[in-house]
Amino acid sequence: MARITMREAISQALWEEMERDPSVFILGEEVGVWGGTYAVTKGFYDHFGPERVRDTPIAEAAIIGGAIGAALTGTRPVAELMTINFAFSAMDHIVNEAAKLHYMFGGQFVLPMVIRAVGGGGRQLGATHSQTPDAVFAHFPGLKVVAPGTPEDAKGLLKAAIRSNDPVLFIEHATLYQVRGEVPEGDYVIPLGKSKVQRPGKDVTIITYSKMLELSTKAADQLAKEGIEAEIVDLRSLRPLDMGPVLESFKKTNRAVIVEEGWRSYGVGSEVAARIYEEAFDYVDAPIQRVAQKEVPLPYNRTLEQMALPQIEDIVKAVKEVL
Amino acid sequence: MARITMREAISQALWEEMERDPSVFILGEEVGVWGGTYAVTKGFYDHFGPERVRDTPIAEAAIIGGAIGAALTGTRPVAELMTINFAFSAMDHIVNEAAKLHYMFGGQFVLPMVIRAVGGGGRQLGATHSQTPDAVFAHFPGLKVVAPGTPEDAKGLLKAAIRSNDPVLFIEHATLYQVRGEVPEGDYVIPLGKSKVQRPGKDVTIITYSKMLELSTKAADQLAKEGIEAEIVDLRSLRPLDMGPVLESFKKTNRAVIVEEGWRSYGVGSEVAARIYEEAFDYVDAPIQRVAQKEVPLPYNRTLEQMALPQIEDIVKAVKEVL
Amino acid sequence: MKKEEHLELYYQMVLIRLVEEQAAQLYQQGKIGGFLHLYIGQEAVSTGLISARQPQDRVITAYRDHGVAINCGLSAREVVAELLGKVTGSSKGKGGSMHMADVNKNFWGGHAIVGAHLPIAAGLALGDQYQKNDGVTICMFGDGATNIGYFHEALNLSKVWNLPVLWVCENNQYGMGTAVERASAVSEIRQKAEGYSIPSSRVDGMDVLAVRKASEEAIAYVRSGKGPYFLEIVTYRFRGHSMGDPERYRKAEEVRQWQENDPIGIYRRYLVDHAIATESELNEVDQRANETTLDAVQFAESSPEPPAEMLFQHIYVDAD
Amino acid sequence: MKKEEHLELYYQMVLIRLVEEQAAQLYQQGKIGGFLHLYIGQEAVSTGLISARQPQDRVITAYRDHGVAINCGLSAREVVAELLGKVTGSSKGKGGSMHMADVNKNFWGGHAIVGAHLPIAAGLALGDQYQKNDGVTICMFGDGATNIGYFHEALNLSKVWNLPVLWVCENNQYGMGTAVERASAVSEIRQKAEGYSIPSSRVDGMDVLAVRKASEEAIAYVRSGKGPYFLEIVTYRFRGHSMGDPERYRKAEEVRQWQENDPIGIYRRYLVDHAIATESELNEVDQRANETTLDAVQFAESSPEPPAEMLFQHIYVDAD
Ligand SMILES: Cc1ncc(C[n+]2csc(CCOP(=O)(O)OP(=O)(O)O)c2C)c(N)n1
Ligand SMILES: Cc1ncc(C[n+]2csc(CCOP(=O)(O)OP(=O)(O)O)c2C)c(N)n1
Ligand SMILES: [Mg+2]
Ligand SMILES: [Mg+2]
Repeated sequence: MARITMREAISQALWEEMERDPSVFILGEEVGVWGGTYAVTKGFYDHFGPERVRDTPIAEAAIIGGAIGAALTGTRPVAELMTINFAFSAMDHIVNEAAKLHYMFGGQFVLPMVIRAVGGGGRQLGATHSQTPDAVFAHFPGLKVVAPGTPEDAKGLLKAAIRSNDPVLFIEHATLYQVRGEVPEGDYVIPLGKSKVQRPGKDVTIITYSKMLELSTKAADQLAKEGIEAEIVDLRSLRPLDMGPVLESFKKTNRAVIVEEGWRSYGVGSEVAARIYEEAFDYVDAPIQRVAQKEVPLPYNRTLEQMALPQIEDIVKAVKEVL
Repeated sequence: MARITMREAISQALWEEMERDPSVFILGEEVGVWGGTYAVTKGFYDHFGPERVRDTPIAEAAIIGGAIGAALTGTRPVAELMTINFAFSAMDHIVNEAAKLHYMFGGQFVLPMVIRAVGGGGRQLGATHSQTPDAVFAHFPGLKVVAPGTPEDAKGLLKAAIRSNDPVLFIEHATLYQVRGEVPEGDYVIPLGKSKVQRPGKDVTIITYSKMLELSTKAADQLAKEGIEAEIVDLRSLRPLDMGPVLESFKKTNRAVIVEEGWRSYGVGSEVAARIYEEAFDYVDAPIQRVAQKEVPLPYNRTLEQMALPQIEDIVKAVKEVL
Repeated sequence: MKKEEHLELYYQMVLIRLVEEQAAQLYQQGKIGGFLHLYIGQEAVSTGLISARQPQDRVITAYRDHGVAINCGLSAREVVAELLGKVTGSSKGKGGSMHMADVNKNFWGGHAIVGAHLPIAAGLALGDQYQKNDGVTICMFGDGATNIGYFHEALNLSKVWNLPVLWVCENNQYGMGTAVERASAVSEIRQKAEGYSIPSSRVDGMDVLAVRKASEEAIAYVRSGKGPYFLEIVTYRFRGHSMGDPERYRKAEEVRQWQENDPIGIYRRYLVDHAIATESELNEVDQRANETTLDAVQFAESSPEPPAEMLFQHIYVDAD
Repeated sequence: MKKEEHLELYYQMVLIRLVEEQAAQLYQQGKIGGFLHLYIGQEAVSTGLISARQPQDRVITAYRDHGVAINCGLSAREVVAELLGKVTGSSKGKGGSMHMADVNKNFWGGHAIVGAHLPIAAGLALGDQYQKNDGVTICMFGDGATNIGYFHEALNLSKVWNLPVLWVCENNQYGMGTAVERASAVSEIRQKAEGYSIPSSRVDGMDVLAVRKASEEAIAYVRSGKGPYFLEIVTYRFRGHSMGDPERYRKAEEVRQWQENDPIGIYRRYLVDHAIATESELNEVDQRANETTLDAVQFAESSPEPPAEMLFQHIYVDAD
């Protein structure tokens, strides 16, 4: 096991898959000469060359559309959207093309492609550059949506995504890149669409993913000091959404808090809550709580921005609410 | 009261507002010479002229971006997207610009604009042309999302939307255009963001909106024959989402079925269910049921398409489940 | 060109016409749902164009795709069956009129969002470039599609990366009810190619041989590695945009004039005048096309619906 | 041009430079968050351009907007306060560096999504046309922005509708780390205007008077009702794309060469050489700009944060 950052984990996954399979290549804005806006692809251009690490014009529809077309020919493009906010500029290609072509043509079209996109708020980037609109993409059948919360998962899931024959939207969180964690040596793959218990506990189930895993863990640490043992289930994928470990945990704790960074309404929490009620109604001891972003476009001002984003205390408070 | 179709109701609202206020104008594909793909603006071009009924190129981002800019100058554009599926081609302008400009510039920018978009499946238009992605748009604070289910509401709400100073996405359902209903004489406005009991009942609450109001009503008719009295609450707006009448009804019936046409996961039903549990937990007598579209891109074949769409029997079955 | 080649082109054009006339009837009878966009009047465009391709050349187009499908080698049976939503259709009944495709014939659809297939076409060409294949991607689209952003991003990318793609604009004078000059800053669409330094030409789309010749040259240019090329093919659709078009936007007289330029009639006269084929030989071809069409309808009508379990098939390749 | 006008232009350029140098320091000190895109090196572009506008002419630009804001008449105080996220900032601290605006000064922002403001600019011009105002909308954007679909849709619409809009491309040679010729099919950006039959010209953006002259002509053209016009202004940014740019994509030598062409230095020499102003007069102007800058920083630092309740203000105009 090595202790590396999320950035390194993702970078390694890309690098190793490119070494392993010549049909894998990267395209996106500033992925090459610049080395990736978040330095994830630093050194790739020099090593793999301009054919396999392709800087694109600022043209998100062409990046995703181009990846779709290239995938149809049997290559395995990894398209990078500099941030997930720019996915809206390629929305049609993501939800109307990538998500539907396989189905619409009766299975003839196969699109082994990955869209990597960086999301999340908290860096004072203002309303258009700080979104966590993961639920929006997870709404569309045909797309797989993955959002890891640890370096280990990031590496294993990205490898799975690259080897998958389906279009995968792989959402990274900008403020997780520096976070370190243990990562197995060598090549390993984590299957897509599997939730995971990241921390065992018996009193309450916290369901979360991506950046909010970090906050939830800190909240759980605080709660532990008060003798409350929270079990944390990390969704890891939003579509397919694996409720297995969530329900298993909930049937044990009978209490749940769902923590997401995005807006509350029509978000991830509503879906998970609705499903728990549907599938474990008899186990519910208290109304499930949702912790989410306040429903405002994220402001630039640091204090206001932090007020809008979920905080550790919000999680602690919600847990106490359900106990 | 006159008995008119939804198409006529919408057409009247547009016409009357254009007569009333010269700052109102229409832009979109085929709204002029053609008379509107769904004939909603038939006769407008001849009456109001090409300046006020503007045929656009096929350029959805320019249609919505253009409407935003024109709204900023104090006019009241009503932009028509031929179908809501094409909203993805203008996604950035809808969710990153229209929804955020007022907030992001500290209240300086005011955007009195309406986006009319036709949605819904059931006409064998295939996966890209049959969507009901209403929840996706309702996820974004700053936007108002309205989706009427009756001619009366359509007329009153569209007038309110046009007079509103906020960007409103007004979703019409293609298979409702022929539906008739009573509409008050003369000018009237229905405030945005108010749910409404469309049918009183005491045994179960059906929460729905748009096209599914029609199906829910038919289901309620069937149930009535069996002595089950369903109360139907029509959301009418998805953002702001008015839970008042929903909760009032639920506290009476203690049982709810939520019916939407779109996909189940991360949809409207999950949000409404989550909120009922949060706000009326002690009143819940049975797990709330969601009736929604099967999670597949809608196929062309008629039988398969109908299998994927919610049917009256699905609603009846879900009601019986909660009773 | 050999006589058989001529007769084959003529046959394809007639077959497209007859299949679509049948389709119009099936639509009236309620057997076809959704939108039905007929290609009638434009047959010479795709027939001439696709006759110039090699098997390794990919073809992709918009929703007005029945003719293109047939030219790419899809059988009339698969086409009509898809229209009827049958499991024997080219997309197993899941795609319908707007989504015909056959990967084995290098025909990549049939796309319903205007212009959205242009970036995909750039990607197909990128895939070939990346894999060092010598195929050319032929991407067809309407005049109306040249006003959407996708067009711009795709053309720019194709030039910057020197992609082996042939952009083909079928300028049929209207995007739905909007005449080119009411929607486009330039009415000679090829002028748009100048903004990308992409060489271009313009050809009469009612003359199948002119189209074929221009296409051969354009494809050769692209295959030689010189990068993208832009071909504007001027044509006209004889029918409404789709079934049920009120056609308020053009005069009957205009339609009538263009119909006198029927590409099938023109070609037929050419073949007879140049003694390439006799009237009776051509009648035989007509007859054969007619039989193929009737057989296709019969096949499609008697084909089964897709089974219910197919609703949940093809969402993903990998089981989840 | 009167001497005071010259001195005013010079003052604005120096003020922009000094405010941004302060901003860079405030960023290093952690007082400014998010992205900070400096305009240093490009001051002559917006200074010359905006000096040519009338009050009824609207201005809209991208995220590299501090200079534009100052040229439009926003005070240095409001600009720096916005950078610090203070309630006294032009957007009440909610917008930050990328979202400066002042509707009363006809400055419509500051927009962070590349190219997305071009359709909005077309809409501003449409609003003026609709209301029969005689204003011209001046829309500024980078070279990189000309590759996104929004550019295409906006330019096409502006021509089709004959909108009173001046398209201004600030070609500073790079979009982030990507040189123009690596991202754009044409490296003279003005060539793109030909695809829309929009007349264009190209001007040296390091020469404020040249920019002003070209802008006056262009604005007059648009105001005369002849439709849109395209102006390419060639310039260079002396600093990284934003703070923290590793600048691996260009050579220090290249930057140095351009820096010798400092627009402020050039203009200063011009004013002295043509005996329009003396060195000591210009030093006084420098001094004044410096005081204004320091006052702005002081003002911003001592300004209050937006109150907590402002988080939920400005979501909607109408109460819901
Ligand atoms: C993005 C998008 N906007 C609008 C439509 C609706 N629509 C379908 S076809 C069409 C006209 C296209 O015209 P053109 O490209 O000239 O092709 P033609 O129909 O003439 O073959 C329109 C507006 C669509 N399918 N996609
Ligand atoms: C749609 C979109 N894609 C990507 C970005 C990230 N981005 C911000 S600035 C920029 C470069 C823009 O270059 P240019 O238009 O030349 O303007 P300059 O920065 O040189 O002033 C990029 C890629 C963005 N903000 N929006
Ligand atoms: Mg056309
Ligand atoms: Mg630039």
